[in-house]
Amino acid sequence: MTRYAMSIDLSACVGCSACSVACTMENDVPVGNHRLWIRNTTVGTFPNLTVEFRPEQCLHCENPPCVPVCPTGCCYVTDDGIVDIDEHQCIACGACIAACPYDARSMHPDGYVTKCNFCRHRLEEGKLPACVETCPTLCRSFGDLDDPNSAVSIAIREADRVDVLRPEQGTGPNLYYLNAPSSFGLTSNIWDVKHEEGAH
Amino acid sequence: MVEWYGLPWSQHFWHWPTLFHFAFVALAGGMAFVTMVATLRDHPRKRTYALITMGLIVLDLFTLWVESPARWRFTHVWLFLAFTPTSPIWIGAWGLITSMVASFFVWLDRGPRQVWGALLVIGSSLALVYPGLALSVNVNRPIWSMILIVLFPLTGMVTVTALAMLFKQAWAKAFITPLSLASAGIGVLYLWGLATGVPEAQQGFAYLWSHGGPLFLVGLALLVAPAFLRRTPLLAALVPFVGATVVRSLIVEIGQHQFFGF
Amino acid sequence: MIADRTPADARPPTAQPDATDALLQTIAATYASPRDPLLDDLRSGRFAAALVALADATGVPAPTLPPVDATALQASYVDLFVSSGDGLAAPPYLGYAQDGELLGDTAEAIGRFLKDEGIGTHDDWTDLPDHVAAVAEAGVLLARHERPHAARDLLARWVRPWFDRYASSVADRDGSGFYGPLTTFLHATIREVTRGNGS
Amino acid sequence: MGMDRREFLKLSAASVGAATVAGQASAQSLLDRIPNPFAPMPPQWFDGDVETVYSYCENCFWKCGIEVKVAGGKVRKVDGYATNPKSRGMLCPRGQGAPTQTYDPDRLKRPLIRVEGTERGDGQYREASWDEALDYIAEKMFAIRDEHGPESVAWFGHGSGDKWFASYLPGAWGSPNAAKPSVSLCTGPRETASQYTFGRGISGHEQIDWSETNYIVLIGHHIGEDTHNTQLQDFALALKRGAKLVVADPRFSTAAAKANDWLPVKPGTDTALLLAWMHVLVTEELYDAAYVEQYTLGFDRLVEHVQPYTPEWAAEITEIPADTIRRIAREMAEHAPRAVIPVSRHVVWYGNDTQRNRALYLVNVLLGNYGKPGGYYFCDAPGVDAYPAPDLPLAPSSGGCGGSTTDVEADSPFRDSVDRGLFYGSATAVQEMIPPMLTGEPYPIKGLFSYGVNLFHSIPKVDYTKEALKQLDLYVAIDVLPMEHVMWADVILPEATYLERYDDLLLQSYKTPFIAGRFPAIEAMYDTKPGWWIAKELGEKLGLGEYFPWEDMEDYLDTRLRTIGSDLEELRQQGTIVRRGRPYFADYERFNRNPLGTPSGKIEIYSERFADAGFDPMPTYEPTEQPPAGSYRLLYGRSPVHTFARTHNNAVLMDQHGENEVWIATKEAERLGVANGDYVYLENDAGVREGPVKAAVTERIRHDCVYIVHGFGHKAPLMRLANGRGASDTALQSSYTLDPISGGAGLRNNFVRVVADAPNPNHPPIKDLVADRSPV
Repeated sequence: MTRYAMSIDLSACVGCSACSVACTMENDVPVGNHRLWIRNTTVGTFPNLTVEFRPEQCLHCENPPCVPVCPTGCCYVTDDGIVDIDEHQCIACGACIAACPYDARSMHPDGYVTKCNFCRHRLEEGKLPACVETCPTLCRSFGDLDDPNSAVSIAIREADRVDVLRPEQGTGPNLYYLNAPSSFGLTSNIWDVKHEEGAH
Repeated sequence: MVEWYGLPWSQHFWHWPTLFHFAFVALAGGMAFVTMVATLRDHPRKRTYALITMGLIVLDLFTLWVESPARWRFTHVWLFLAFTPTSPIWIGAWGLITSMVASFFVWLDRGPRQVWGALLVIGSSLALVYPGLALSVNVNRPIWSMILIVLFPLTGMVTVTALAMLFKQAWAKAFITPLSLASAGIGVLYLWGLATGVPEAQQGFAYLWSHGGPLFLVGLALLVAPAFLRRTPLLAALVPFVGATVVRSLIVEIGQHQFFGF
Repeated sequence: MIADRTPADARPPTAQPDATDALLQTIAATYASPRDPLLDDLRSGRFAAALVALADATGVPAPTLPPVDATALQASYVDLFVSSGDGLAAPPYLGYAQDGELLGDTAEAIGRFLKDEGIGTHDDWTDLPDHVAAVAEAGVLLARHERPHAARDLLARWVRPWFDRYASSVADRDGSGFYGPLTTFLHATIREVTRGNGS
Repeated sequence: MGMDRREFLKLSAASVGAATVAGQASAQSLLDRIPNPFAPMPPQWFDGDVETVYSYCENCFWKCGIEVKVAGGKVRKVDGYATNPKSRGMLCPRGQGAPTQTYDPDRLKRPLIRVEGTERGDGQYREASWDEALDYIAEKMFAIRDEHGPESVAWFGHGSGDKWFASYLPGAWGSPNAAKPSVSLCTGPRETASQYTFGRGISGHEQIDWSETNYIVLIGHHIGEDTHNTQLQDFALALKRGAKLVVADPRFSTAAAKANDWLPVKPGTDTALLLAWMHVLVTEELYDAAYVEQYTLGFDRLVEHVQPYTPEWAAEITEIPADTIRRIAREMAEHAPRAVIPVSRHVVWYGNDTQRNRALYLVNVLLGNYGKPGGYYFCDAPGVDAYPAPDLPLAPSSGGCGGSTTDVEADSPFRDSVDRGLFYGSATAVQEMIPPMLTGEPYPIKGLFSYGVNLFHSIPKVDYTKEALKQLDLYVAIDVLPMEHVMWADVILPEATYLERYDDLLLQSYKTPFIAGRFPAIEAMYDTKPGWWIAKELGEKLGLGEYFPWEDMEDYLDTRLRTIGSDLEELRQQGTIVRRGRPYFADYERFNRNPLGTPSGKIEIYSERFADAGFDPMPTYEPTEQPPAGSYRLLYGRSPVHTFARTHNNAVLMDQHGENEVWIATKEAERLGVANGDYVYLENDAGVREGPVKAAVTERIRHDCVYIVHGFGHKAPLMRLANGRGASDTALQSSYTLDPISGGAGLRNNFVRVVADAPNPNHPPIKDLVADRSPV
């Protein structure tokens, strides 16, 4: 059984957002929605500083909280582990957006929810997702977690430390952050002013 | 310092029309409950109650339709073609439709009354409980804690009882004060639960306090007030109605916030 | 210039021209770049007469046009619809008005609609196929060949949203005294004509 | 005019001439207008058939090879492709977002001529046909030539087509005043320093042997923020391999975040740091003696020259502890020759930049890495003959990212360029061609061609440039977007974007030199033409047709490719033809040839030519001007999603990074009462005020400087998305320090005050500006 997963080596990522723009162009994501975004957080004081360049997107969780809450059943998990939406059944009720601990789902202006689906159309052609293929620092690995020789399995095995976002939510994310630069793992989300509700 | 390229969808996903929906669904659920009791007890006014229930349900569904970005896609039909019992909104949709159908027959005054009563038991309980459930199921948003499953039905009943008092329904006067005080009590319990809960809950409490704490307390005060307003029934009805709506709206609006703290 | 269309079996155009045909004709003439054909119409007063005729047919008061000043007209046209240092007041593309992107779904839909109606664009036309003047002219041809319904449909579904979105910004930004009032007038006329089957 | 029109509306028919009636119509059913909840979603672009065309990207000078994916007659996606040595299948954010510009409604659409009687800068234009516009230009150019001579027309160019407008056409027309901002405002000093040290230039793409090096020292090099695709890939791979990284930068840049050592060096003192490293390498005999013996000249004089530059001396100046300086020098030596200090790209900082770059080269020479694995490799462009055409009357003189220029021959009938004599180097300096427009010294410039050069966002002293433009008889702008400077032109010629045109072969000097082709993916939209067509048509109108003998670009490219046994179709299928390079000394010594081009045939540590010209033969430290109290030095740099000032109307890229922020050190911000996210003004000592710009209060910068990303703050509301967002660093550069050797304009001697509580401009989110879609 295939179990797709992705890993991002934070020691190599420079937060340039080539992945984010490639995703937007590949999937016609409307301006204002993002399936993938970059959060560069600085920790420490001059001159002892650490910057964590961190791309964020849907983690295609092992037990995704967004799937059970969907009233029309249009959120589903494919047999190879991809959390996807059948947009033509979506009633834009926002239940899945509420349930996602990672803000990875957004409302398409045409009235349905849109999210990362690991570029399924590319996987079907045997290609890598757009973000993995274009990454100029080669920090992204993608593949089948059940296959020990897949790129992602190897990357996770060889990493010094492996972290996931909000582990306490119990969602079992399948996007693994490797070699987080700051000593205490992934920087907590510092809700800065830009993020005050509405200051989008 | 945090640099962003692109942004997560961390803006609020339910906008001001949702607050009207939460108010109307409370009334609709409450009214269905009243109709259920009236039907089982063969209360003389059961037909008018049924009519009002249907009216409120239609009003609520219309608000939902207006608020939905998919309003011109008419995809809401899929609500009734899917079987997803783990989805509070699905439960609510079926609850409201069941109440609607049952109320219709009660209004027609035909067919087995006990059956419509039973349907109304299911419909009204689902309709009453689903708003709270729809919020608390999101464990990632600490401000929507589990206790809302109790707080929202209770405040729902407060508003419908207040409405009944305004229309001079005899039975209403007796229930308004206990329901309001119960709601206020659960409200305090809710705040206390957040303030003393896990670190994330406390972070949620701080955020709730800084963005609407005082107003929340005013809401609770309004819910306690009926105990002292027995002599003025009009106020005894309006004050808890406003209090309940303020408390619910604050929780819905501010609760959409989540923290990535870990 | 205008397509030469003389197939033998062309049926004579509808006898009584209704407002849609005249309106589309005026739109096409207005938003084409102000070269000799438009300037001749203005100087000869034919344009003003057409406006009066339209006004009578729909009851919307016709605007008074300023004296004909070719350079002011051309400068204002470029500033509003071609290239402006201040950012285009009204990109003259029907697809853009609805999708917010060029050659988007709406532009493709217009293309399909016109192809189904047997209308294409001239090969020496050097702008996008969903330019407001080009689509309006297609509407004129539709109206003249027993397809007034299609012309009105085109006016309501595609031309009107462009005006809904941009009429006010053209009125604000226009410096020539020609495009602003004229666009406002045409917008009102369109609302009048399409009230029958408002989309 | 066969249209039969009814009498009642005798309009001259639709004067558009757009619509043709072809066949019969089918009724439009109403049914499909009611939304059907059961209908599947409309197909996406990748569901249909997708055609792929090879090209190379134009959204920066790196020119990565791309596969352009076209579906339904519209470009949907560009991706790198594996066989191209530049992209290797990957692209940066700007390359990915570039197609959005082709579909920008604000794009220039057709030739425009400024309305007679209006002032430059009013922005009043009327449409014109290509013939009319080119005739207008030719007529004015002949008038200028008759009155002031051909040299009186200046040609500025940047981008793939700058060969035509900043080299070929000026050479045919007879004007030495052709310049590219990529020389005197960017790479000039490093090229001149390299010419006078190694006798050859640095290639357009900094030939650093990343794959072999183990120790990297970056000085003011912003890898990761200036996403030069291949360089970023090599940098990431080197770090993954375990290479050590040291970054000297007043700001904790992205590269510094990846470094083992961050040296927060005081701005303007990098040369002192380099001299101290030379001191340690020489005095502790850590240098590569054999390499120095075999390849260099004048080392013994360097030994004596660097004696006073002790780490303690440098510590005073740079504020980097002496033992750190000593430790890093030793670590470099330990890893030599696979230790390298890469030269950076934009090097016009303080006016002493040629000497600083020579100092940087000399440290590399002492480590013995120049021409060796792990250091700098040698690379040349692949040789492809030019299209057979008569020799140009004047050799092109604008230079480019890659090399310096040849002098105007002594016996040439044309006068020297107006900036000849202002500095020692032979390249032309674009900013020195502005004064003659006003002063007429040494002779007046009366005509200007600006091809893809943002005059108000690259050349300092913007107000002075605006005054100069007003004196011209003819100013022609050839561009893609109605930038602010474009709307000052007399004639605006809209160029087709890179997805819609052929361009000349990309002959890329690289470790494996290669040839890449650009093939049009779609028809040119609107009434736009490719640069080569404009140059050829204008050439013919100017009577220079003999220099443009090719019929069209396909004939031109095919003829050139045949000289190396290939042809246009083969390149169209492959996209890139890769050659074998000769990267190291060993590759030359095998045929006992010497890659060094200095007169002595050696690496000139001591430069006789500099000594003769009165410059320091070996690099010295000249202190730079310090900001007055209460002012900060204005530093600038790159955003990974923007290129210069040209991507600021690109909706996708602006949605990623919509306005620049000024970095202010936390302590300074507290003193100024500025909180993170507040808006402030930046005011320089000439009184120019920029902003409001958002303040980013951060620990990532020294206390004596502030930093903003270049390219924002577009003034007169340029384009809907770009207008008024952020602050422009160029506008704040009211002065520059001319480098007497290379002609580079040092831009980092400008100081600004931070004025708190500016009003919040509340910029609407990009998505609202793009289309006011119905509110969610």
